[in-house]
Amino acid sequence: MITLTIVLLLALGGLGVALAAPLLKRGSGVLAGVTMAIFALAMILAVAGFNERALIFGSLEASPLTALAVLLLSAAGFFVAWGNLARGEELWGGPGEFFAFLLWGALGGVLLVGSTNLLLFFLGLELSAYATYVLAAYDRDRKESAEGAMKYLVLGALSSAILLYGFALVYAGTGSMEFAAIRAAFLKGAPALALLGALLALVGLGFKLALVPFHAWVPDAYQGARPVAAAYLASAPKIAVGLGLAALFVRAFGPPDAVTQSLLVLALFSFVFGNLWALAQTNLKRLLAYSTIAHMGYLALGLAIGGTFGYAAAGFYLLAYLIAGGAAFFALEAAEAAGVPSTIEGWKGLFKRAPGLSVLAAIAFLSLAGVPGLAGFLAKLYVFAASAKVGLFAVLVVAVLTTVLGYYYYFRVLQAAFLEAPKEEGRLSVNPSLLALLFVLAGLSILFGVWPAGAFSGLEQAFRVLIGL
Amino acid sequence: MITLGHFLALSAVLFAIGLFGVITRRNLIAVLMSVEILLNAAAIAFAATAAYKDPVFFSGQLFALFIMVVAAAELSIGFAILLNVFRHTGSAATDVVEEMRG
Amino acid sequence: MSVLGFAILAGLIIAGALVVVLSENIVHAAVALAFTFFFVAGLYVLLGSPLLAVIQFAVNAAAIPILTLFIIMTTQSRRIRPASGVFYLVAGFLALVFLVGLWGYLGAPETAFRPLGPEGLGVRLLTVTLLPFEVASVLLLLAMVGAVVLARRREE
Amino acid sequence: MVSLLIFVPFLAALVIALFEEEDAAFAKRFALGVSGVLTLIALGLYFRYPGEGFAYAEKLPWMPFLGASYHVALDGIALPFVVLTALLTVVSVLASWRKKDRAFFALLLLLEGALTGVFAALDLLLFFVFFEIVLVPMYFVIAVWGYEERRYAAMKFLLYSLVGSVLMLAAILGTAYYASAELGKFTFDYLELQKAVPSLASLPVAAWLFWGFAIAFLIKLPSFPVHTWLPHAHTQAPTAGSIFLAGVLLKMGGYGLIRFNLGLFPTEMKRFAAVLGVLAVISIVYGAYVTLAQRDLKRLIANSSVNHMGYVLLGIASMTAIGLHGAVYQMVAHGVITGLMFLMVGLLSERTHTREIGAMRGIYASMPLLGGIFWLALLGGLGLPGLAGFLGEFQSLWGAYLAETTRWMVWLALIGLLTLVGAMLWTVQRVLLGEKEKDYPDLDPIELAAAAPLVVLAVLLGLVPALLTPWIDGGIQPLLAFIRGLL
Repeated sequence: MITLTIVLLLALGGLGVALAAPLLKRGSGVLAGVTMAIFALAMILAVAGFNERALIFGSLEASPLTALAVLLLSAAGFFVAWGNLARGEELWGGPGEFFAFLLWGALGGVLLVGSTNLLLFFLGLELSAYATYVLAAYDRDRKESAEGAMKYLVLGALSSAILLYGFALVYAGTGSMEFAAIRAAFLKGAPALALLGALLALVGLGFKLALVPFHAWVPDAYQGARPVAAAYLASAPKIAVGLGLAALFVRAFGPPDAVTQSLLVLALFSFVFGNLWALAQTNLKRLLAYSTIAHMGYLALGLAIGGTFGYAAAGFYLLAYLIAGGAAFFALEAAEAAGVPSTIEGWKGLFKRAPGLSVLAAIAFLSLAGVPGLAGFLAKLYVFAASAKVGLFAVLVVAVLTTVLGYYYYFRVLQAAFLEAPKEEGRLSVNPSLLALLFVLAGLSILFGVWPAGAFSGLEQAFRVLIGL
Repeated sequence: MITLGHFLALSAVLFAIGLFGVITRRNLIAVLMSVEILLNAAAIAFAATAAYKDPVFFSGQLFALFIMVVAAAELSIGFAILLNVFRHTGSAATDVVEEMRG
Repeated sequence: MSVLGFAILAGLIIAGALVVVLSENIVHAAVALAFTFFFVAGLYVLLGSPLLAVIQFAVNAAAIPILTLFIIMTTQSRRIRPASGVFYLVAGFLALVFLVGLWGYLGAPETAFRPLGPEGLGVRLLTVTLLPFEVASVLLLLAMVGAVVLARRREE
Repeated sequence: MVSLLIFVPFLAALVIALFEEEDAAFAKRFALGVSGVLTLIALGLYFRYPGEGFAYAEKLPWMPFLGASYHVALDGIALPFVVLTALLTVVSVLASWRKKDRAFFALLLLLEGALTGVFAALDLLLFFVFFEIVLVPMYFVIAVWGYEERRYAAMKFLLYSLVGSVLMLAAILGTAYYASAELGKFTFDYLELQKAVPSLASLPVAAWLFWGFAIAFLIKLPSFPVHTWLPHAHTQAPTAGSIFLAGVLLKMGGYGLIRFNLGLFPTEMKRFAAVLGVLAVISIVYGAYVTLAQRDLKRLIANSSVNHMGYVLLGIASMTAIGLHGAVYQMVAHGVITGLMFLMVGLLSERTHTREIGAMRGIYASMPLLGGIFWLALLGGLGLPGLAGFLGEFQSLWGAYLAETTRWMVWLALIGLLTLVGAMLWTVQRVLLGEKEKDYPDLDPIELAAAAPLVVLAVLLGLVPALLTPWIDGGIQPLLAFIRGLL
């Protein structure tokens, strides 16, 4: 029943925050604290009930995988709420409501991962997607925010529709909405209609994961949103969809090779082109956006390989990306709050003006690049090891070579921040709560980079249970 | 005799039309209308399958109901964002969204 | 079930949808959308599901087009400049590929048609899909709060 | 004890980084103290080495789900490099005594820890981790404290090394995959993988795996045609960076070739020995000719490194006991002598504010101490008998002569050898000899202290090879015995 408690906690927490927000006009700090407490409580409950097994209302499964989704999504929400403590009641449309969307978005992700039928999967996906649409548009006073959010919404709605149509075909092909029955039908030899449906569902999820060629919305949405909101866009939906994809493939689609091979192709495109496009970027948000596409490619590689190790590798990738990618966006937020624009040009000489922020940002970028000792390195290593374990060496060689490109563009940012001379003099005053958040995230990057065994065994446990259904 | 295949074919045609609309329309409102067509195409497929292949649970028609809920929610958020775009640019043409670059 | 009824409805639906995606006058498109969805409601009647038809009529054929028209008025959009021919070619090609690909798969095994009355659907709605039902309420709430937050005027 | 050598520098770097102090007085003293103690520990390990095989092993679980463990140990091949790493850290800290930034010293310590890890790791993944970590501090040392084109040089260094190391990662994973069929488990342990060498040798992909490793190491070594990063990196790096680059970073290549290419793919090594030998000879001859043409002193020494490392590759390609022995000896000697050369050039250019050979004359007359040590280093660099450089080159060539495949190459290599002798002597004549033009202050005590251990070693390793030979034999002989059983 712990899982049900968590679901209720997130839903009612969101409701409470949404109701309290108009009353507390100036008190978004209080709501941020409450939200962080709710997320922390959800994480504690998820750890306590990690091994719980139950079927709630016939459509939500309590399993280690669901608990894992709660943990990762709550962590993402927790960090974003923390990051939003920093500044800007004056900048936000509804300063307090922001947090309700974090809670509901996390709820949607949990439902998506834990669902046992197409309907709840779809609703969970929509819930988490709508929360991100609103968050992308949240910075109402900036033109880019509205435009990026609009593009995000249109392509998100299109992808949802494609996914939905895929589900309709799966339903038409198998005559059931329940994953177990669909799986049974797929194991007997997938009906052609259902297989086509599965492929369309993959296209829809590919949109949500920002895999090439379904990535067009990413750079604009990230560029438009406030970095704090972008940190959420870059982490929570990816966690939900990444884990949900694994759950959907294992629980419903069984082993249809055509679908996993298509995912492999998407993965290959993503890390090749994402990295190549990122090379040309000078706006840091766009750079991070394109590099996200590349990261999602590596993630999808782990998902396409599958098996306990492949999925656990993908899970670890999500964890590492959540920490480092989030930290990178928070660093941008801290710099923007101090008046530094998010461009390579603007970051020149940042080290001289804000050494602490620069070093913490550097740890995030190094982790994203994949430098040993940080979580991002092990994440890539596990995905590569997963592909080696199934003998996919051609893909492996391409994948490792593309990481070199990643080093190039991340180091270009570091070069600007550490080696160039600043344009303006004077120390910047960096928001202390953001700095503390960055410090925690850097610590987590190092912790998981040095001692991954604990986290990884939890991930393996979650996916072992999933696969052993 | 009308079969499930007829309904699915109709739904496929409708989906193709909607897809065509999403790609070619150059007004955000029109794009969102095309998305509505896509959702309705899926709903038809669900509802028809329920009547033909899922006599016990009938979950497809339930799904069709939920699709309507989703469509309404999507539109309300979409139009709210659209109003913001309009406030900033004075237009609802897709071009205003296209021109973003870093 | 009458073949003729289905054929007429299908024809009207397709025609309406074509007007929605081709018309250069956006008001015409919105009105066509209402008609299209109205005919889809007819389709649901054919499928023996009056409940679905009623809701389709109320939400999709009435509420949504009215909301759309309202937004059209607010943003003063009238005409849609036609997209370049290349777009039409690409989109048409994609739609065609999609259709042809699907047509090949439409050999779904034939099964008997068995409709279900409104009570049956209502009972299932609150048993089989109780959790999704609740989730849908959260979804609507989120959309409502979201729309309010994004669209309300700045308070000074 | 080995872990101490790896992790104490990391901790010390952290301490320096956290120490809030604007000037580096504390940092440099602290770094000197730590590296001094570690050098003593390393020397202790060196002289207590039991004489053969791996010693001082430590093994802890690290990533059991992947079959990777924290497994470190030292043998006679690795030990000299560990000592050299520790010693060169001391030298580098002393050589950078005027530096004002504490971050610089923290990075030097990071380098020391990572390099020790490279030589000590017996788990392939662990090796790769350290191999990669080395890049980051080195990148910053070059990019922040280097000369005019430091950013370009640092990026070039980083990207060249990365391309090699990611290919090596693919090869490591491939090796583990193909060995898992024989071993029944997925493991990265070197000693475990060696059990699978016969079955690896029979695989058609063995050549791919071999080259995956080899390319990484050839880039590091560096060998023609992937040597082009070296002149840039060397020329632009600060003195301490050049000392580390020449002294230890290049050795990772030679060490890796012996440990992994020879140790895991001996049959492929035999198959491609001629290719490696040809690359070696080209490096020797080409390196020497390019050296002859240099006008920049640092560039000159950098290119002479390409020549010197050619002997290492040639010795390894011969696959004979004497050749391998010579290769290791040459690497150690090159670390000492080239380190000394870079130190002297660094100190010289600090005084003259130029590295142009044409702009310097009569250095010996104006600075007898600096000039004398530089003279010694240049003579060592040309392989003068009685100095450290001679024995390694001689043995490498001798070993190459003994092996059928590489015999004819020795004659060509001799051309390179003579060219380099000419280049070095000509440098002596142009830079050191002649009338003094201007007075410069000679070495101060700190600088002398930096140079002293290297001077002593340069002479000692030339006169008393017994200080090194038994250790190298203790590492080489078991390896060769293992290989002979397979060929």
